[in-house]
Amino acid sequence: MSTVTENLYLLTPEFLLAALALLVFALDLVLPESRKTWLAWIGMAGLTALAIFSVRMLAGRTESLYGGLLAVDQFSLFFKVFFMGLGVFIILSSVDFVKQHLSHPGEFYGILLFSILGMNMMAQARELVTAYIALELLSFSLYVLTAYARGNPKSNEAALKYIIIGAFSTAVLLYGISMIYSVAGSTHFDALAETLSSPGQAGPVLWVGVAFLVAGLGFKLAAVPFHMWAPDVYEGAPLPVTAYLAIASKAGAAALALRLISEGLVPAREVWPHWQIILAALAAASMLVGNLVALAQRNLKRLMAYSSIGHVGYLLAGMAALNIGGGMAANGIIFYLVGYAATSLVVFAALISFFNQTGQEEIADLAGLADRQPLLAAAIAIGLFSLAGLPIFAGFTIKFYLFAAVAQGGFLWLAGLAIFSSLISLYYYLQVIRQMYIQPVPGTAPDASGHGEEPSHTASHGQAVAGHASETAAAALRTPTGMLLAVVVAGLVAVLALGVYPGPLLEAIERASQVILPGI
Amino acid sequence: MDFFTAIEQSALFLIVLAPIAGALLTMFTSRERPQDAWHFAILVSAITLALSIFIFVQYDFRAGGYQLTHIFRWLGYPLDINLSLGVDGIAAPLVLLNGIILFGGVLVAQTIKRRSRDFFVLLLALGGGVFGVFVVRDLFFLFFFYELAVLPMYLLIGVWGSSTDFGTFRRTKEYGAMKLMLFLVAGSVLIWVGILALYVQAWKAGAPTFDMSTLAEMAQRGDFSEGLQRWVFPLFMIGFGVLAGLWPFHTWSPDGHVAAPTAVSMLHAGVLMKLGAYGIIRVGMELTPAGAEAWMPVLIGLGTVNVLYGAFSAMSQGDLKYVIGYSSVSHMGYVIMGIATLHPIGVGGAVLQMFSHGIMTALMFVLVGAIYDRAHIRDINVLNGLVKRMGAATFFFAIAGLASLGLPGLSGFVAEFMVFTGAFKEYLPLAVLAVAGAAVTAVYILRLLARSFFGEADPRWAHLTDLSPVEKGVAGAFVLILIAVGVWPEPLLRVINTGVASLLKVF
Amino acid sequence: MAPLVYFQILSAALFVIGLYGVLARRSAVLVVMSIELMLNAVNINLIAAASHLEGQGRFLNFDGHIIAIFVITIAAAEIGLALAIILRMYRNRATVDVDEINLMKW
Amino acid sequence: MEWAWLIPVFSFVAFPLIVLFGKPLPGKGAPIAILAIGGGFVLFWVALLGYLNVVPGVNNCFTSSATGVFTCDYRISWFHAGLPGLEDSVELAWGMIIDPLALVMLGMVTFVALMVQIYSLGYMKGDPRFSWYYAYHALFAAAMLTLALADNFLLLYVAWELVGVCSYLLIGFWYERPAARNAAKKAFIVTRLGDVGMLLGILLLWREVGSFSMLDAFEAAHNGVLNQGAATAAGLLLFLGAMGKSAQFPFHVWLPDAMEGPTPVSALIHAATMVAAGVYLVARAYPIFMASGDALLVVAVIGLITALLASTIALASTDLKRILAYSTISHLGLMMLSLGALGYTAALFHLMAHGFSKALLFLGAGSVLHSTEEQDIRNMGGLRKPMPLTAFLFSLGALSLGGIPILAGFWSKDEVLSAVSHNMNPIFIVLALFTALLSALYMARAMFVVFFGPARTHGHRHSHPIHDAQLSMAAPMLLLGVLAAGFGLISFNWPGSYQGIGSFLFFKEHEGFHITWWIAIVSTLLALAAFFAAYLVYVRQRISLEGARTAFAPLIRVVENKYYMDHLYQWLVDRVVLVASAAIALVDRAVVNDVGVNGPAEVVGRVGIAMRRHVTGHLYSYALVMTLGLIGLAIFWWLRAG
Repeated sequence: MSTVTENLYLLTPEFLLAALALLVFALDLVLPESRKTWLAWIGMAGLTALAIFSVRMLAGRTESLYGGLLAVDQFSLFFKVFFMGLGVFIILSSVDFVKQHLSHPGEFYGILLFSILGMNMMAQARELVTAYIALELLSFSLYVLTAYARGNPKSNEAALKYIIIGAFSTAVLLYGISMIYSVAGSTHFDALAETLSSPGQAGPVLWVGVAFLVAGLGFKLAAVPFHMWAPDVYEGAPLPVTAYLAIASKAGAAALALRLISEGLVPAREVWPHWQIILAALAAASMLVGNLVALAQRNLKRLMAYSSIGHVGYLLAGMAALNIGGGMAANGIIFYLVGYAATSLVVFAALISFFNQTGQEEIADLAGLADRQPLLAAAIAIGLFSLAGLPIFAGFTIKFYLFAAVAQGGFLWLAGLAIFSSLISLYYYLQVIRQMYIQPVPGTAPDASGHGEEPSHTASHGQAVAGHASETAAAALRTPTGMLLAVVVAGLVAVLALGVYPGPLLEAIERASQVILPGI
Repeated sequence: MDFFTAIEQSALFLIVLAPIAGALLTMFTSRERPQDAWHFAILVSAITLALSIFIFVQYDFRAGGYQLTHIFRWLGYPLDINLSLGVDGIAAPLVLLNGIILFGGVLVAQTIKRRSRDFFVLLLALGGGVFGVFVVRDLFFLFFFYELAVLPMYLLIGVWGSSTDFGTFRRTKEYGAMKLMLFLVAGSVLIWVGILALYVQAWKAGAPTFDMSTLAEMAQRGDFSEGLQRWVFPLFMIGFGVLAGLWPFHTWSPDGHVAAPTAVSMLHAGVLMKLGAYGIIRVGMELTPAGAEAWMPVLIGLGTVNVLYGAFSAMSQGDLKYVIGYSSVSHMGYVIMGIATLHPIGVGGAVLQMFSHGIMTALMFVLVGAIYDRAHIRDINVLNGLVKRMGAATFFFAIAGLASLGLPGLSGFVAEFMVFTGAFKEYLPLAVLAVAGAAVTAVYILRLLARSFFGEADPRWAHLTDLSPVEKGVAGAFVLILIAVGVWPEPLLRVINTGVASLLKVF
Repeated sequence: MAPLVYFQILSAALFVIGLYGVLARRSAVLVVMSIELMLNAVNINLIAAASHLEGQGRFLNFDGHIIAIFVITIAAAEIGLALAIILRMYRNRATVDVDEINLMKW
Repeated sequence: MEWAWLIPVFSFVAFPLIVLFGKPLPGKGAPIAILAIGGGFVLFWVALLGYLNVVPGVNNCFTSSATGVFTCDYRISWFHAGLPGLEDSVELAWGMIIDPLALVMLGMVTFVALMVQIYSLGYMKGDPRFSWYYAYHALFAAAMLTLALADNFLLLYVAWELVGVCSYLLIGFWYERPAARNAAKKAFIVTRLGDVGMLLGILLLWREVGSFSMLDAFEAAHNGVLNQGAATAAGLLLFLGAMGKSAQFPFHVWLPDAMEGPTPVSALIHAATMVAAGVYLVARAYPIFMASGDALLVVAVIGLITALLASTIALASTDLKRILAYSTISHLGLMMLSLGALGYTAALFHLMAHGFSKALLFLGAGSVLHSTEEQDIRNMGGLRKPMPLTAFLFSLGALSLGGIPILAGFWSKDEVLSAVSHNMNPIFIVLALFTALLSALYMARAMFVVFFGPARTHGHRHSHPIHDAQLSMAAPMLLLGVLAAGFGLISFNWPGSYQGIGSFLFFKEHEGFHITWWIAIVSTLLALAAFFAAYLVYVRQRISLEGARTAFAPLIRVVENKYYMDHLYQWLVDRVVLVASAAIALVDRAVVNDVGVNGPAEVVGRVGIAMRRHVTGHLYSYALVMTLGLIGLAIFWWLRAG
């Protein structure tokens, strides 16, 4: 086989994915309105098949394609499977939503599939322009998806803000790339590392270039101070898209950043400590800003946005701790991404189910949810506890691993700060849980029979009756539909499994991170 | 391998697994018949009680050290986290304590009618977490179970608790639950940092691990420099101290009690606060001995403040639960003091005090809960003459009160006496203050007894019924334990002495 | 041949002008156009760098030019998408003034 | 004799039996208690005979060099504090000392307790908590006997606290009465203040000696291991405990209030046995006091002050039981004084004589109360007629304690005064004699007013006729009366081998019977004069006290107000302790909680609210912040790389 055909062969999954997306678009034209759901099933089946196929085809292979533009290795394989798996669950949780709230379902799924293709490419890009193009594929899809609720001015506004700030940051990123190119003469990650560490070439132009690059990635990750679009976009986007943004696009950007930093910055040993400080500073700012501002939120999606900014802070802390021979931090980041994805999936699926039935998305709307729909309440509560980093859920294990890696990488103070901001985050997660479990169902509030909040007291002594919300038929909600239920249950299983038995996953992660940062 | 050896080898694993698995299974009991959940929880907690007794009895105090050990590989290099189990002479009595209190707590939780299924799920999970902390030998899992024990508290208090208006201020259950949770997790922030610091140090020493035995060896070998230990130990001291009610980080505890339902208060004061003290011993003293040595004068000072401050605060409280809550703060002060003496008798006394106070305070909460269930009030200025209607409750409360003020013949005395003894040897002036604190305890306990239980019968309380048979049984059993330990503490002490002796070897 | 730095200064100036536009303009359309300016700054930089590298003998595969073409293409697509969204915005809210586009904040 | 431990155990076993099964049984469990203490009394004789016949060197018996007394010590392990074998670990034992001191206490406690329990059958008849009453009694007897037997300080402390609790329970037995509740609380807390000192003393001894065993401590005190400073400190701390229990100034305030309990309880616990425990403790720990010297002086001074103070108040009191209570305090003071004056044997002799006499007086008073339901002597009078037996026995007790010769109190008091005159500054003997005079005066007053003066029925609120004691009450009184009258006999050197009490109960060396004639004569004269004067005042009413009353009005007010000691305590509690506690509670809520806890939470929340404003909702500000971030990065690089 010639190199070209070999290269093409190795990209088979990507081609197939693109084909799948196109197929969905095509079928959208022919399928009648009532059968559009088929497209979702086709997408999911395709993704599942592709994931399996990729594993079978690529397991154990480490190849560099097109002169180092792309890497088909365990790292990218891991992320490919991860992204496609996520895609399945995101589609699964959006079907009902799309049916109820959005038009043009076919395109929705098609675009979603393209965005996954973008992420797959991001995970295997080893060159800046390739990465940029992949990033743009993802971003374009997200801009469209954000704007998908056409009649909703919030969706519209979110998309506008997203695309303008996105384009702005793209310009910044590209400007950075151009400066790097002008010094290094190449846009390969490894060339970047070489140039950075050769004293003659490294100068203000290169540094500013890398700084701009970092800013561009920071935007994608929504790291402070490049985070401000996130709350608006999360709030305005249709709920499944918000979920997708929070879970998948973040993971995609993180995968890209991880490879870029590992291959492009870490090997430049002389300057890497400076970058570590920058990353640590970004991490600290993200954790604090995200978690502190989240305290003041009332909208669930916005809350999740700020919370995700906080989580990005943790990821960045992990990136700051990357080191040659320090694969633990890379493991930690990947592990964190997976655990965070599983957890967020549970929360978002439950929220989608709630939204589908009530059309509400304020925190206060959740009041009494534990009485109205215990399963949803339990799922959200478990998800939030997990996000706050409490055992026996994934959140605890991933945080412990990541922070241990951060500490081990020499940033004990940063780990401490991360743990502290987890404490802050616990407060607002608990506020949500409080709404669901302690507050009464709205409308059934305090009455004479001792239901609801404590009755007013007149005596100087204490007397109270436990809050009790009656389960009236009007207030009760249905259990989630089969698809959302499946997502919730699968997510819960994953959250618990990662919480108590992460061993097998960590082995896979180690294989992946070995590629970008060999040796521990 | 016969059944017995099989149990023996897996007893520690089972005792952690049983409540957690029980919690999961409880979820599948019928929603329509809440009693099912209760019955199932009784079954589970009875199993854990049996296991805890088995573990305690099985512990060979002559041999000492860690026993019933077992290791489940979990994560390899570079974390080296393993579910490593084992109890020593300090943990074994506490396992027993938790077994007893969990069982008692589940029994008296019969009165929980609303969402009882969820309640037992959380309660069992809490119990499982506590067992976990007592039996693991791995820092990660210790922390894991520690947090697991904390987590359910929020909902247990928030959902099933009660809000109270005290006239000048209010204490809602939300406030109590939130404060408790944030305090405890804030404490765990410090613990976590401390754990990571040790791990990093172990890494630098070439053997990254979370295994506590290995870390303890490294500490003894001098792999953890004194400077490191000096700043890591206070993290553990304050982090775990929060849970132990260490002044000035104690305010979550009384407020938590005021809001919590009975069974939760029992576990909260009975075992959860002991986790804190246990953590200081197990993690702080074992892994950072030099730091412990340097900081103990501070700790014992704080412990003394705890004793006196708690006692004086309790004296002017009007709410039964506040009185007991502050009294717990005061009593935990003895535990802290005992630990801080670093003297075999003092530390042994502290461990015994954990056991004794656990039973005693659980007993008090059973009774206060029973009174509250019936009278819907806990104000000692309003309650009076309860003895007429609730003779059994009064009898049991009087014994608990007497145990609390350190009456000889009841368990509290032996423990406090040992703490005093140890403190007397090491920190004479503070010991004098602590002994005086014991007299203050008498003041508020007797005042409480005189006001609420004895005195003229008030027609308002004429409708109250005495304890139910279940409550009587639980309270009676607790009283028997108090007396048994008070009269013959040797079975507990010989186990504790072994553990304390090997703990203090490094000092 | 003029030194690279001249082009870089030109490009930086262009970039900053674009940046100023983004910050100062209140019409979404003009903001998009300002972004276009920034992207053009990128292109100048790329092409200048490519020829500079050629002068140094480190020029391979027309990298800079190719990148510039990619940038132009993708930027065009981006602008198209942005304008579509702005159009939708205009239909929904009858305004493209970014001052008024703040339903969501804090 | 090694079975002597059964003496308390009988009663210990009786306690739960009565609690659990008492009610349905015939006699509601009282027979169990009485049988138990009766068995104890029998065993006491067995133990006494065993002690007298045992040969040195066997059965753990030896002559202690510290006390010079033939001592038997039996112990079994109780618990180990610290791993056995390690340095600093200590073994605590259930152990008993059998020596004359213990035997004397055993005998007196078992006897008086038996008497009082029998008496109570009649006195407490029909009480709704009859079973509980006997249960407490059984527990008390058990604890008191343990106290007497204990061979180590910890066990002593255990028993010490248990008797305190029983006292608390029995004082507050009629808890429906607020006065009883408060008195019980007060008794417990005040004695506990002293106990703090005692526990500290015990711990101090452990620190110095390394053991809780009394014999070890005594040995150390004897051979100087325990230096004089430590011995003084330990002795004074132990004495604090003794002061609390024995109601010595300034801890005496609880005892008069304790009269709220049933009268038989007052007789047993607050006259004969428990309050004597303080005296017993000092006597028991005598080697330590001896090693100190200074401590003994303190004991003497406190004893004297207490004796004086209490006897003056007794004179001004109008409540029959309180008169007796102050008398008790006064006599306990005398015993302390005696101990301080090296009158070891005298103190214990007086302890017994006083115990029997005072128990008799209380039982007599109980009989009066039972019959008249009246406690104020101003409402009594002429009761000699309706209750002759009670009158006779009460008078016997009063005369005995008043110091009328040949009755028990005379001999013992004489021994005390004699010891004081020999070993102390003359001022002591003068004041002690004055106390003796006062003691005779108030005894005479009580006796004459209640039984002999004119009958005063206007205060009598009851319809049923006043009757004399029934058999179950009379019999114990009679037996005690015999002892009150004749107990003095044991102090003499009788023909044969018996060399008087001093040859049995002594410290270091035998003390023969001796009498200091001038003291005997002076004290007798004083007593007679006092009785005569009281007779004139209260029976014949020849002398009116009105003149004196007006002349000394301010002084009398001070005395009637008990020297304002109660006020002082009340003030301390209300204005110091409770205020401090309220302040701490307030600080806890307002400062520690609201500022220290809620404050930071509030601040964090506000920071969040303030910070969220940076997301303005305007596109350009988003871009601006990103730009600033970029500039920040660039500046960082500039600083870093430049």
